[in-house]
This record gives sequence, structure tokens and C-alpha cells, in this order.
Amino acid sequence: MIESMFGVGTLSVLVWLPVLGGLLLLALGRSEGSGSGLRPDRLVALGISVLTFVLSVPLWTGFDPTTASMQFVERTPWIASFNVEYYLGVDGFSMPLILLTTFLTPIVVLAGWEVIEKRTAQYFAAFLILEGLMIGVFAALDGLLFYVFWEAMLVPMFIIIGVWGGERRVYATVKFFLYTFLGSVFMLVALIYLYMKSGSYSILDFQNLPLTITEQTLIFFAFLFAFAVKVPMWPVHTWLPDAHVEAPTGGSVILAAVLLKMGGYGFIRFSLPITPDASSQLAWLMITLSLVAVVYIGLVALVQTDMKKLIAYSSIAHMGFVTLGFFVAWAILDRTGSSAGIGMGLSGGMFQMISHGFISGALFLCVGVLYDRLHSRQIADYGGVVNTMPRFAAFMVLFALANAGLPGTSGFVGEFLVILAVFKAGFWYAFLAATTLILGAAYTLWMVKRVVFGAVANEGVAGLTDASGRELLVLALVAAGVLGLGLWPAPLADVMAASVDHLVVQITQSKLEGAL
Amino acid sequence: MNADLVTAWPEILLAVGLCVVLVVDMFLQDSYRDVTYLLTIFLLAVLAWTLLGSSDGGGQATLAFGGSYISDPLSQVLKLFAVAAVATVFLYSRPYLRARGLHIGEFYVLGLFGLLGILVLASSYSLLVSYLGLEILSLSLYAMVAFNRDSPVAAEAAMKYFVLGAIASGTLLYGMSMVYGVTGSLNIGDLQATIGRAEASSLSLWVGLAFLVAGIAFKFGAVPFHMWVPDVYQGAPTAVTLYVGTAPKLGALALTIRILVEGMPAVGDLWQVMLAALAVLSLVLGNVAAIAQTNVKRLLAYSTIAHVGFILLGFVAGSPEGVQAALFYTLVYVIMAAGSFGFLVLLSSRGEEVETLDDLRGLWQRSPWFALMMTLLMVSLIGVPPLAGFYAKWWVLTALLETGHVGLAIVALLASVIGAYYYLRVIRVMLFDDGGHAHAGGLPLDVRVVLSVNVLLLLAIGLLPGRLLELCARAAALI
Amino acid sequence: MFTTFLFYAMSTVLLASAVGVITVRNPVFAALCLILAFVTSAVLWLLLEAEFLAIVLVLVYVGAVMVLFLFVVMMLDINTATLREGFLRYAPVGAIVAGVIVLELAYVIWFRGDGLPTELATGQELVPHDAAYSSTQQLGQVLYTQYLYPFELAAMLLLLAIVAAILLTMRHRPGLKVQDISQQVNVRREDRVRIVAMKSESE
Amino acid sequence: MMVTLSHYLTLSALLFTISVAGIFLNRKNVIVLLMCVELLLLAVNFNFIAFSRYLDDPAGQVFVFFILTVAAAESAIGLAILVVLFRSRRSINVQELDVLKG
Amino acid sequence: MERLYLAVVLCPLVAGLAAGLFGRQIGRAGAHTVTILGVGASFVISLLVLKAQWFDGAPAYNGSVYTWAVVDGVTMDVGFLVDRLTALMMVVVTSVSLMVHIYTIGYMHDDAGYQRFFSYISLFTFAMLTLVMANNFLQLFFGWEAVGLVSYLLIGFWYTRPTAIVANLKAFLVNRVGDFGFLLGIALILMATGSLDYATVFAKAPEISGQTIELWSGTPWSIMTVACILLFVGAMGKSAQMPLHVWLPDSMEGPTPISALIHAATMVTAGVFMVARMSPLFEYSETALSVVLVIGATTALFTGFLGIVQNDIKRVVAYSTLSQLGYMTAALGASAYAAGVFHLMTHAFFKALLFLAAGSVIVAMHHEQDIRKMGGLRRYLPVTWLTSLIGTLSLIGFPGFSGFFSKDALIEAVGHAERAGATYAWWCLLIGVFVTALYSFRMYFLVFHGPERLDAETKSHLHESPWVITVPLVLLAIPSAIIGWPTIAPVVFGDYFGSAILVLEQHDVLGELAGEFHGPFAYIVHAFAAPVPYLALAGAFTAWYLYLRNPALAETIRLRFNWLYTLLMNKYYFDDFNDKVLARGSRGLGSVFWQFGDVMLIDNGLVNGSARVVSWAAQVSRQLQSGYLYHYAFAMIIGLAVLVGWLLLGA
Repeated sequence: MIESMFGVGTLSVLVWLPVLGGLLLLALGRSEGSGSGLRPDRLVALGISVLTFVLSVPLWTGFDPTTASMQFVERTPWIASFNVEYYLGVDGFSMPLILLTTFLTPIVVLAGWEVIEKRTAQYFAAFLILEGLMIGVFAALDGLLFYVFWEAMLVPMFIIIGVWGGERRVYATVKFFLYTFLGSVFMLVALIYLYMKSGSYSILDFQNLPLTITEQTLIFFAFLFAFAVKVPMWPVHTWLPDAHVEAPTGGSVILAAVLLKMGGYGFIRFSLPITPDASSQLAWLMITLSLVAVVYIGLVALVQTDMKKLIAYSSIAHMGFVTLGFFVAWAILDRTGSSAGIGMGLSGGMFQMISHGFISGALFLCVGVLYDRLHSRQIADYGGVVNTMPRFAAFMVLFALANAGLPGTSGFVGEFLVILAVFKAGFWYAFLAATTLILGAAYTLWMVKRVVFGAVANEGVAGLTDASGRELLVLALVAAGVLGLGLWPAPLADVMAASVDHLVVQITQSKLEGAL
Repeated sequence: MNADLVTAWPEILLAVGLCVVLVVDMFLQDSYRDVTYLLTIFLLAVLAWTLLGSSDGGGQATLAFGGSYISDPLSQVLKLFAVAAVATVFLYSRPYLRARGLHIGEFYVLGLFGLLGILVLASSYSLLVSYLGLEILSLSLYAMVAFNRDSPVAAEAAMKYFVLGAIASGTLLYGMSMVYGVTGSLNIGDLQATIGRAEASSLSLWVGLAFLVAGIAFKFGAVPFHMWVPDVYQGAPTAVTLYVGTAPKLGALALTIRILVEGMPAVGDLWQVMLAALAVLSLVLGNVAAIAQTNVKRLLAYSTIAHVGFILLGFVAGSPEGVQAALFYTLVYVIMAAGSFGFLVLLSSRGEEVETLDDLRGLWQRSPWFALMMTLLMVSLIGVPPLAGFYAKWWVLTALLETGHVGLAIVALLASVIGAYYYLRVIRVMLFDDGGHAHAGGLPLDVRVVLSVNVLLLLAIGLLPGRLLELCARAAALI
Repeated sequence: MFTTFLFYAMSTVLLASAVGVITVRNPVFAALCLILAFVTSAVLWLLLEAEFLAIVLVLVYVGAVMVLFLFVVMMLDINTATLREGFLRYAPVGAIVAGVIVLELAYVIWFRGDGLPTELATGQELVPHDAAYSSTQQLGQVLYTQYLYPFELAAMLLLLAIVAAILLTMRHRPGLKVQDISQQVNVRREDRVRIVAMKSESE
Repeated sequence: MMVTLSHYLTLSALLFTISVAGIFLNRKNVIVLLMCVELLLLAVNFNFIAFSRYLDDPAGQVFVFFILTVAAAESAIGLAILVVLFRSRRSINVQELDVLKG
Repeated sequence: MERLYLAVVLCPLVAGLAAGLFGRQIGRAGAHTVTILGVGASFVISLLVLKAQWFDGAPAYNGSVYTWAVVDGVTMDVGFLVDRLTALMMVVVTSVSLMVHIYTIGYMHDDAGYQRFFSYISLFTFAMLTLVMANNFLQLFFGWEAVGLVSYLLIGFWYTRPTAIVANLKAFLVNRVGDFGFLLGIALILMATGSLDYATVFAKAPEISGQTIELWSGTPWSIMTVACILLFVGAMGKSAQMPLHVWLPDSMEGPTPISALIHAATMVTAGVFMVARMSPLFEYSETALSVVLVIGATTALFTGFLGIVQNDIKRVVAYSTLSQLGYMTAALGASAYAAGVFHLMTHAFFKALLFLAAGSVIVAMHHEQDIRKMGGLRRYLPVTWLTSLIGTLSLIGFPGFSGFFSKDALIEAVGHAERAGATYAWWCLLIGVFVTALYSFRMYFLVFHGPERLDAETKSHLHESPWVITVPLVLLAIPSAIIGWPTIAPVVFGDYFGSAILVLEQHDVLGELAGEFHGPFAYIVHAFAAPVPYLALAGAFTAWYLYLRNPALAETIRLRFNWLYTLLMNKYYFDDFNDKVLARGSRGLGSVFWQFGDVMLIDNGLVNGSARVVSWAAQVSRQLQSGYLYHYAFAMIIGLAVLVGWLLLGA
């Protein structure tokens, strides 16, 4: 349907519609935030983001869950002399992530509706452009195209944090940029190397490429730098708390909800299938780092006094489950000699990514709601919010519980599946991973206790007004996602199933025979 | 002889046109200086038009003037870009010069002389012609740097540039003399053949080679022959900095390709290693030193040094692809430099100089479009896709990796990560910092359009880089 | 044998005067040293049978360029007293670096003269040209044929130098009073004389 | 004892070095720098003429011819810059040319 | 039938959501009406189910409602397993819940969060029913955590009280510790059996009982033992077994109805239920059962001691709950699952009764909870007094009351068990009987008898609670008194549970005892041959003597054994340990990781450190660009010399 309307594929529309929309806004928007009035910029932004979401729905409805091959494929030569193609397509891994992106962008637009006062048009434009680029990352099947989207995305995010961020925004955003930039340059080397070996930039070709163990190891590390920074994994995670704290609410939401997922997605798309043997050899490292993320970062989160920082650290801990779920595959293989359970880890990681997208996004939205009123992120400045903002508090408690992995919310699904899978790799792995049940609950609920519950702590809190209809709408939309996914994850699991199975096959097949 | 003249028509056309401009300008009153300007632009337009028309023809190399002149796809591409770059420089410069009472015909004339030098370099197939081309270019640059006679810093810059430049040409000449002594020939084609024979590859030749490399490195501004770059860029009037920072890079590239790549491929191992050392030094020092700068012109000067390192890496690869990549990099860099220096020129067009980072503070508040354009330029200079700067780096890296220079590739990448910092700083002052008084209002439409086209060209190349990549590949195919 | 003597004598003078250029206190002396260096060089070039260039060197360089130098030196009237400060302080460093370069070059030239058309390499002595040989003629034959293109470029270069030199040094001083003859000739009475009606002053 | 090519080349090398050293050592007077440049070119010319002679090839002499031309033009421009410098600075002290740095 | 099961679960859910989301619209009356209707419907259906299961002999139902997800070939369903065990639990849960609903109308009459409260307790009923009706581990875990969540919300119901929100956080976290083990247990079971479905898992239990897992290299553990202990860790959290019992006394910060419902009758017994439900697994691990036995017995005795020194009326009841939960657990550990569940049922009634009665006292006393400020209340609160007495007698196991049957049966079962730790357990339980009677009657006497220690202000308003409070008391008092008579035969010694609970033949202590069982009356007579009733009476008598007859002696004893008193008052220092070592320790560790690891090493060291190095290098390189022409020239010359030199050396 869309194809016939625009003459281009669905994915192209999803990538370029927001980008062009963003450019349109840039062209339109000279208005310094006038505060009142019609404010066409935000209407345009909302319209485009909602339209993008609507247009992305066919990805789900038209998706064939029985196959692991790419769907909605678009493929034309782009840089012919290097066999670089404009090659888009989705499978069970990327499609949900794209939907997550298109779902969250309107929410982010709504979240910034009245809050952003300066340079509104540019603000919304940045988010729209970012959206298109993020979709591009998930949809790209050509290595170079992937890299282009991957890197390009840094710029709008850099600007979002830098312009609309808090006091230390410059430090934070530069740190963010350089960290990720440093990480991804190594990926570029790996991509070029893979191109040299395979003669094309197609990721699917990369995946079928036989590589020696040395090559695999080097490529693995090159990718690891890029993805580990993005995820972020310990010890390259320190940009995240800073970036989150300083970013405007929308920026934090997108950062936590989608940007981090790119790292996890990268592992699925590149590291695991391209370098299965290196991954196998280094699985211990990845598992260790993941567990460090869960335990160490969990403890660090416990002592945070800044809400956003706390949520940021909790994000790192939760993303630890993603990498754990992915890389535990080889430990399972080693220990049990069978591939049973690998798929559960992979699915768990994917669930964790999607769910974390909702939950961390929602928590940042909640902090944003509070910040808009009292302009403080410090836990100590709050207390007894429930007295003045009961409806908001209900949502916040819900999301906090989801963050703690309460069954029935999406936060549970991923952790549950990953722990089930990890147990197969070893009791102590599972033991450490499961500490998140305690730590996650501890830092989240302790924050809730200090912020939401209790008597009204100060005049600021006493003067709070409950969330507005817009804010409630935003929170309710995310809450629907959190609960829906938690109570009935089957549809998502079904969508991923074929791709997961395919990846399990790729993981378990050594590439070494072919190369030797 | 007639055939030779036909072959060399771009230089002839330019030389004749230049004289016409010079003569016409002599008889013009100050208030009619725009006629000179228009005439110059017209001349360049004609030149570009005819170059464009002939650039697809044949794709063959034609020699003329006893083998000292060559017309091949490479020379055509370089000339076309040089003409376009100089034209862009002129377009940018007029309001700036006018605001300072410097809008005199000699600026254009000297600029055209410099262009002539570049064209000569592009087509040179002899050491002698290269030397002359280089001197035409250099002398006009010295004069241009000094041409704001009331500026003490400009004079200082010109003096430094002159003395160092003279040493560099002396070095280059010394190298040429050694090469001549060993091979007995000045002609590139003969050089290639002679040096290809085993006995010619002697220590004397190598010493000559070292001198040549030093001379070329100076022209590029590679470390440690870079010291003039920051001082000249800063000291010269910004319009001249714009000129110095753009088109002459094409001349230096031509010099390198003609003498080293085409003339001495047999000793490629040697000069590649030398260039590798220079490249690494340039990348590191350029990027590191730029971090401490507060003057944007100076900052961009160091950034130039760093980019030169990248260009040289293309040659280090030692493969045809590497040369193509270096060519592509240079072309893209010229576009980026034109945009970024042009941006400074435009901001300075209302009188006071816009030079320091502080002068850019809060530009976004008042001139969002300009700030956006400059942001894109900086992003491209960092090498972030989808802007053209990324593909330049990418191609050079590809060439390096294909020839096994992994270590160099990684050094280059790390250096560019460091480099990202100061470009971000420029973005930061324009976008993130409030206050300040940076403003880009009141500029004539033409320059605004030129800047936009300049920047959007980078974006266009970034989105569809195939055409330019292929152009470069074809241009350097015959080497 | 005479040529050998001449070579050494002239070389000695040349090097001495070159050292003089960089060491003497007074720039006028430096210029004179330079002139001496050029002249001795011309002699040495004659030994190399490049008589045209030798003459050009004297005529063009000594006659024009060095005079220009002297002219500028005089015009700028620089205080010579302070001009040499710091020289000795840096001399050792300079000497080391210069020594290194000389050693490098000498090593190549003397000990590893491979590739060069030296006697060692070619195995035969240099045969002097016969008396009919004229380097001027030889140059003349190729200059407008084989080297036409460089020659024309050199012409452009000179033009460039003219333009540049004029641009840089010619000044239109704003305060300068210049006669405009045509204005003077075309002047009318109304421009110069104003008749003012005044009341007569009593008292 | 013959005067060989090597003698000329060595002479040239010495000249080259002296002029380079002069540029480095001279801290006061820009005009001496210009003279050093002339010396530098002279050294190069020696090389070319010597090679030309020993190769029996006129190209080297032609090159020198052009170098002389260029050198003349170059010194004209150099002196012009010097004049500009002196006019704006009232000094041609090399050590005072240090506004641009860092 | 299937639809009915769904209705049992969904009625409270819908009602709870309605009260919660639309509380403002439907008002107070609306809220309690809708929730009581919902729970009432569940109760009625539960009775029907029980009837069908028990009297009509309907087969156990095991069916799926919907597929939650299929991941990696493992199907995870949401579904119901309804057999006799489930049916019994359903009735207990819904009946107590219904009583509490009604009682709440009176108790929470003046509270601003009226609708919210009804919503919570309805949701709790939903969650608890999901738990007991689950036919798979996933749903079990869901219910498990959901009841924990509601408990969390209810303990913190009065969120402005600092103690309440500390208590609820503590409750949740301690429960999470249990869930931590529980989840690992589930994971191990999935690993061993490849399924989360009860039926499949139970079917495979004998098969995997011989398998081992290496926790440390070289030491094989029986999978079954590890799995059961892990699962039991969950039960310890939920059923407040030592050392995870610390949250339960604090949970008394919540309103009294939920203390009755959640922290006495139902939720805390989930652990007991779970172990009973998992009997097909536990039966295959002697070790695990021993652990259960010892922990249960220890809890039974030592938390009982704590009850003696408490002065808060609710806390006394809470410690008695802990102790009784220990009894149940000990029964489970002796493979006397039926006895454990039986005690669970009787306990649900009499403990709910005691709590509600305590609540009635509290309401009457205007939220005064200190028993030292009460006394002689029987004249003012006759219904409460009488029902309390019934509850207390039942609790101490006074012959004939329901608590007697269940407690006596389980003590006897433990006595007959031949398992490591059984003897220890038996002694603990026996002493526990005395202790139970002591603290129960201590409270009873201090509250209802003796001098009136209350102030005049309170006294002037003192009157019996309204009918919405007393009716539930009466309704609960009836089963507390008599329910043991008709049920002990089938439930404990009969085959009521049938296949719902698996007991291996060699473990079947109850089967052994069943031979000596000849009806309830004979059982009472028979009981007097054992020390249990005497101990109970001795306890009651001691309480009477110390607190009514000769209070000075109690004070003397307190002073004489001050160290013991301090130890008990500090609850064996568990809380201090948790606070000072665990909580503070992990926060300290977190601080170290953060400030030292993240901030100092990574951020300041690596990240900013490299930035500093670069900027230092930048400054240095600025120095190199000195501005002096001769330095520039020098650099070029050096460069040239190096290039040439390199060639010469390299050649």
C-alpha cells in the first residue's frame, strides 16, 4: 500500500519521512519559543511522528513470523564501486526495535510539548531526524549504510543534550560523543576488513564469511568497542550517567530507550553471527562484564542521590542482562553440549531490550514530570509526592516496580528468560544474575520510598500539582506497553522465534572449518 | 606546436584572461571595482565550462611541449576543482574585502596567478615545469598574504611564509638537482623509466628523494614542515586564508602525484615510509595542537595539518586506490575548507574580524541557518557520516587496510577521535553557549547561497558519494 | 692544474664570503659579501663551461638584484648594533645541525657516489668541450623550442612579480597633495569667488 | 689532483648548509635571511650546472636559467614584503616577528 | 467448570480494578459493594468447587487459559490446576478475604484511602488465587510476586508514616531475597525437566531424582536437593521462616485487616502451600526435607520466645503467626504435608480471628496498641472478648478447639518422623507449645482481664465495635472453634488430598498415625497421653500467675534475666545485623564502587585522565610553535636531516 503511494518501500519511508520532516521543521522554525499560541512546530512534529508510527504498523501486521529471512527488503546499488548498497530489511530482531522507536518518538514529542521553551522547532526537528536515523540503524543490512546511520545519529543527540540539557551539559555531551565516536571507529576498521574479505558490504554476506580465529578475535574486539560503549558495558559506561543526567527528558528517554539498544542489536547482528568462534572463546569475558554490570552497577545505583543518575545506573545494570543473555549461549553450549537454552537467552536479551525501552523511558518521563515542577533531580528534594500527585505517583510506582522486574510487567520477562537460560550455563552465573531481583528492587523502591512516599517533605512538594492530561496520556501509553508486554509476551516471542532459531544455528556453527 | 597550444588551452586561456583583467582593472575607478570582480568570475566560469566540456573526452593522456605538459583525466579534474575553488573564494571574499577597503583588482589578479600556478602543476610533466608552477603559486600567495599593507600581523605572516617557503623551494630544488644528476633528465616520463632500472636506485637518488619529500611536505604543510601553516592562516586576511587553505592543496596534491607517484614509483617503498612518518606526525600534532587553540583560523590551520596527514596516508598505501583516495580526500577537504573559512569570511564581512571562538558565541540565537551550516561543516571535518568528510576518511582507510597498514589506520582513527573534540568545541560555542554577539545578518544573497550550496554539496556527496568516488577513480586510473 | 688552483681559490673565497654573509654585523657588508660570493661563483661556473649563466649571474644578480638589496638595506636604515645578538649562543646548535647535513651529503657524494655521473661511476675523465662550443648557443637553441612552455611561464612569473611588488610597495598616501591640471584649467569664477551682500556698517 | 664532480657537489653542499645555518642562526635581521635564500639558490645552481656539465646535457643549465629568473622575482617580492613589514612594524628584527605563535 | 475457575480469579480482579481506577466515581459505598460482591462470588464458586472436588469426586482439573509465550521450544502457559489442595486453599482464601472485606467497612470507616484499600485487598485476593490455582511455575511465580506487591502496597498503605514505608520496603526486599532463591529453583527445574508445567515436572521427578549438578567442581549435588532447597528459600521469604522472618513483625505497620488477611491467614502461608504443592519434588530429597524441618522448628520455637516480651498487641499476634508458620513448615519437613496444610487452614481462621479481634480492640482504644495500657476490657467489649478467647484457646491447642487437632497432629507426625533433625524439631515444637500458651494468655490477660490501665479519655469512649466488625469475628470464631472436628479425619488421616500431595511410602508418618486414629473424640482422649495438652495448660497457667496473679514476679524475672530480655527485645539482633551489615555494607560497597571505581578510576583516571594528557600535550605543542622564524626553519632542517639520515642508516 505504501509502496504504491510513494513508490518507495515501507522502510525507506520510515527512515526518510522523519528526517525530511525534521528538515522541514528546521526550515520552518525560526520562532523562539513564544510560549503561547498555536505553535505549529510541535503540531507538525507530532503529526509526523504519529504518522511514522502508523506507517510502521504494517511492519508488524505484514510480518511473516515463520521465516528468519529478511523482509520488506529494499536493495539498490549505492556506491557501486565498493559494492555498497542501499539495502534495508527487517527480521524478527530489528522489527520490534523499529516499532519501539516509532512508538516512543511521539511520546517524546508529547513529553516536550510545553516543557521546551527555547528553539522548539529545532528541538523537535532533532528528535525527528534522530528517529529516522535510528530506524535506519535497525533496518540497514549493508555494513556501510549501517555505519552511516550509526554515526550520523550522534550528531542530533549531541545537539539535543548540548542545547537543551542541564548545567554540565557540555561536559556530558562531549563525553557522550567522544566515547561513542571512539568506540565506533574500530567498528569501521572491522567493516572495511570484512568488505575486503567478502567483496561486499552486505551484512548477510559478512555472516556467511569464513574467518580464521585470529581474524574473528580482532573483528570481535573491534565490534565490541563500538557496541560495548553503546550498551554500555562496564567499564566503558561512565558516559551514560552523565549524559542522562544532563539530557533533557526527551533526550534521556530516547537515549535509554533506543540508543542503548543499538549496542545490543549490534551484538545480534554482527558479533554473534559474524564471529561465532571468537565469541565462543571470549564468552567468559562478556559474561563476566555482564555480571559486573548487574552486581557492581546495581550496588552503585544503590547509593545514587540523583534520580536520573540512579535510573541511568539501573539502565546499565539492566542492559547487563541483554549481553548476558546473548553471550551465555556459548557457556550453555560448553556445559551442556546442546543448543537448548541458547534461544531462551537470546529471546530474553531481546525482551529485555524492548522492555527496558519502555521502562527506562517511562522512568525518565516520570523524573521529567517532577523536574519540570521543582527543577531538581535530587532525591533529597522530594518526599511524599504521592500526597500532592496521587495519579502521577501511581504511574511512577508502577514503572518502578516494572524496573524491579515484577512479574506481569515487561521488566520481568527478559530477566526471567535470561536467568532461566543462564542457569544452564552454571549455577553461579545465575546466582549472580539473580541478585538483580534484590538489588533492582532495592535501589528502585528505595528511591520510590524517598520520593513518592512519606509525608510531604517540603514546601516545594506541597505546591506540586498532579500530572496534567498530557503527561498522564504519555505515561499511560507507556504503561500500556509495559503491562501488555508483561502479561502477554507471546506475540513478540512469536515474531522473534524464527530469527532466534536462525541465530542459534549461526552461533552453533563454527566458521573455522571453512577457513582452514 | 599548434597542437601543443591547443592542448594547453586552459593555461593559455587563463593567462590571457588574466592579462585582460589586469589591464581592464588598471583603467577602472575604485567605484567600478565590481567590474573586475565580474570579469574574473566570468573568466573562471568560462574556464570551468570549457573544462567541464572536455573532461569527459577520451580519458586519454596527451603530452605536449616536448613531454613537459600532460593533459589527462587527473589534470582535468584537478583543474576543474581548482577553478571552482578559486571562484568560490572570490565569491566569498567580495563583501569582506569591501568592508575593509581592500577590494582592489590585484586581489583577483593575484588569485588568478595562483590559479595559473595550480593549473600548471596539475598538468606538469617535468620537474622544471613543476618548479615554475610551484613558484607562480607560491609567489602569488606570498603577495596575497601581505596584501593588506596596514596589517602588521599579515606582514609578519607573509615574511615567515616567504622565508620558509624559499627554504622549502631551495630544498625541493636541491632534490630535483640530485634526481637530475642521477637520471640525467627532468621529464617525469623519463624519470619513471630511468629510475625503474635497477642501477638508478642509488643512495644519491634517495637523498634527492628525501629533499623532494621535504619540499612537497612543506607545500602541504605536513609536520615538521608545517610551522608556517598556523601563523599564515591566522595572520593573513581571512579572505586570503580562505584562498591559501583551499586551492593550493590541489597544487600540492598534483605535485605529489606527478613527482612521487608518477615519477618515482620504483622507489615507492622509500617515499611511502617517509610520508608515513610525516603523516603520523601531522595527524597527531595537528589534532593535539588544535585542541589548545582559541583562534578559529588557527584552529582550522591545525586541523588542516591533521587532514594533510590523512591525505598523505592515501599515498602511503602505495596502491592506485590509495592515490584515488588521496585525491578524493583532497577534493572533499577543499570543499570543507572553502566552507569553513568562507564561513569566517562571511561573518567578518561586516567589519570586525571574527576570529576567536568567543566571536562565534551564541550564533545560533541570531543566525540559525549559518550556525547549522557551520555545524554541518564541522561534522564533516570530524568525519561523521552522512557528510562527505566521512567517505574521504573511509576510502583512505580502505586503501590502507587493503595494503596491510592496520597500525597506521588505527593511529589515524585515534587521532581523528582526538580531533573531534575541537570541532565539537566550535559547534558548542555556536549552539550551546548563550550570549555573545555573533551575528551573520546583512549579508548579500549571493554569498549566503554560495555558502549553502557549498555545505549542501558536502551533504549531497555524503548521501550519494558514488559519482565523485568514481570520478576520482577514473581520474587517477591512468597513473 | 690551473683550473684546480682556480677552483680551490675561488671555492675558498666563495665559502668565506658565504660565511661572511651570515656572520657580519652590518647588512651592507653582508650584501657585499654576497656579491663577492656571486662573482666567485661566476668564475667557478666558467670553469664548468657555463659562460652564459656566469655572465647572467653577474649581470642580473650582482647588477640588479644585489643592488636592490643594497637599496633596501640603505632605505630601511637599520640599527646595526643589535643585529648580532644571540648569534653565538645558538652557533653550536646551528653548527651541529649544519655539520650533520654536511656529513650526510658528503657521505653520499664522496663515499657512496653511486648513481652520480662522477668519474668514479662512469670511469672516464671529463673531456673539455672544443673551442667552438658555446653554452649560450646551446641554451638558445632549446630555450624557445623545447622549453617554450617554461619560458612563457617564467614570463608570467615576472609579470606576477611586477604586480606583486607594485601592489605591496606603491602607496597612495591619503594626505598627499597632487595637482589636477584639468581641474585647474577648467576652473570657473563662480567656484572661487563669492559675492556677499553686507549691510554697511555705520559708525 | 683533478677537480671532479664531487668537488662541485661538495662545494654546493657546503653552501647549502651555510645558508641554512644562516637562516637558523640569524635572529635579528630579516634582510640577511633573504640573502641566505639567495645563497641557497646559488648552491642549487651549482649542483645543476655541475650535473649539466658532467652529463653533458643542457637541461641543467636551462633549469639554472629559470632558477635565476625565479630568484630575481622572488627577491623582488621578498623585499617588497620586507618593506611592508618595515612600514607597519618599524622593525625588521626577526625576534620581534612573534605575534603569531602558539 | 473452566469458566468458573476463571471467574474465581477474575471477579476480585475486576472488582479491584474498578475500585482502584474508578474509586472516585463510584464512591465509598460503591467500592466496598463491588469488591465484596466480587470476593463473595469467588467464595461461593470456591465452595462449589470444593464440593465438586470433595463430595462429588470430580477429577482434578488441569488446563491452560492462554499461552504466555513460547520461547526456545518451552511453552509457558497461564492456566489452572484445580484439585483438592487447591480447592481447600481457594475456600480458605476467599472466605477469610470475604470476612476481612466486611470487617474493613467498619475498620477503615474514617480513612481517606477507603476505595484504595478495597481495591488492594481485592487485588490481593486475585493474586493469591492466581498463586494457588497455578498449574505451572511461571504463574506460581507471578502470583508469588503479585501477593508480595500487594503486601508491599498495603503495609505502606499509610504512606505518610515513616515506619510504614520503611516496613514495606523491608518486606519487599526480604521477600525478594526469598524470590531470588525461588527463581533459581525454577530455573534449575526448567533445566532439569525442560518444562515449567507442574504435571510434566512432577512426572519427571523420579527420573531426575538421581541426577546431580556440580555447584563447585568436584562435589556433585542432587539436583532435587538443590532445587527443593532453592524453592524453599522462596518459601522462607514468603512464609517468614528464620532468618527471613524479619519483615513480618514490621509489616504490622499496615492496617489490621490486612494483617489478618495477608500476614496471618493467606499470603504468609503461601510458602507452606507451595511446599505442599511441590511435594512430588520434595519427597525425593531427604536433605531438603530435613532443612525444611529444622528451619520450621527453629522458627516455631525462637520466634515464640519473642512473642513473650512484646507489648504491641499486633506484634504479639505477629510473632505468634511466625511461630505457627514454623509449625506448619516443620510438618512439611516431616512429610506430613496434610498436617501442615490442615494447620494452615485452622490457623487461617483463628489467626484471622485474633487479628480482627485485636483490630477491634485497637479501634475501641482509638488506635492504642500497647497492651500495658489496656486491661479489663472484657466488660466493654464482650463480643471481642469472647471471640478472642476462642481464638486464643484454639491457638494454644486447647483440646477440642480446631487448633488442637491440627497442632497435635503435626507434633505427633514430627515425633514419628525418622529424619535428620526430627528429634530436635520435636523438642522445639513441644517447648513451643508451652511458649505459645504463655504469650497468648499473657496478652489475653493483659488486655481483657486485670486492672484497667487505660486513661479516662479512652475509657469514656470505650464501646463495642459495630456489627460489621463483630459479625466477621463471630463468623470466624465458629470455624476456629469447631472446624477441626469434621475435617481432621479426612484431611489429615484420610485421603482427602489424594493425588494432590505425594508422600512416599517410607515417609508416610501420617499414614502410620492414621492407624491409631479413631475419630476426633478419641483423638482428644488419646492426646492426653502425650505432653502437648499439659504443656499448653501449663503455659496458660504460668501466664495467669505471672501477669494476673503476681505481676511483680514477672518483673523480677525480667530483671534477673536481663541479658535474655535484651536479646529478645532486640529480636536476636537480626534487624541490626541486616541494617548494619547487609544494608549498610552493600551501600558502602556501592559507594566504593561508585566513588572509587567509577568516579576515580574510570572517569577521573581513564577518561578525564586521557583528556588531561591530551590537553597537556596540546599545551606542549603550543610551546613548540614559538612564533620565531628561526625555530620554524630549525624544525624544517631537523626534519630534513632526519629524513636523509634515516635513508642513510636504513640503507
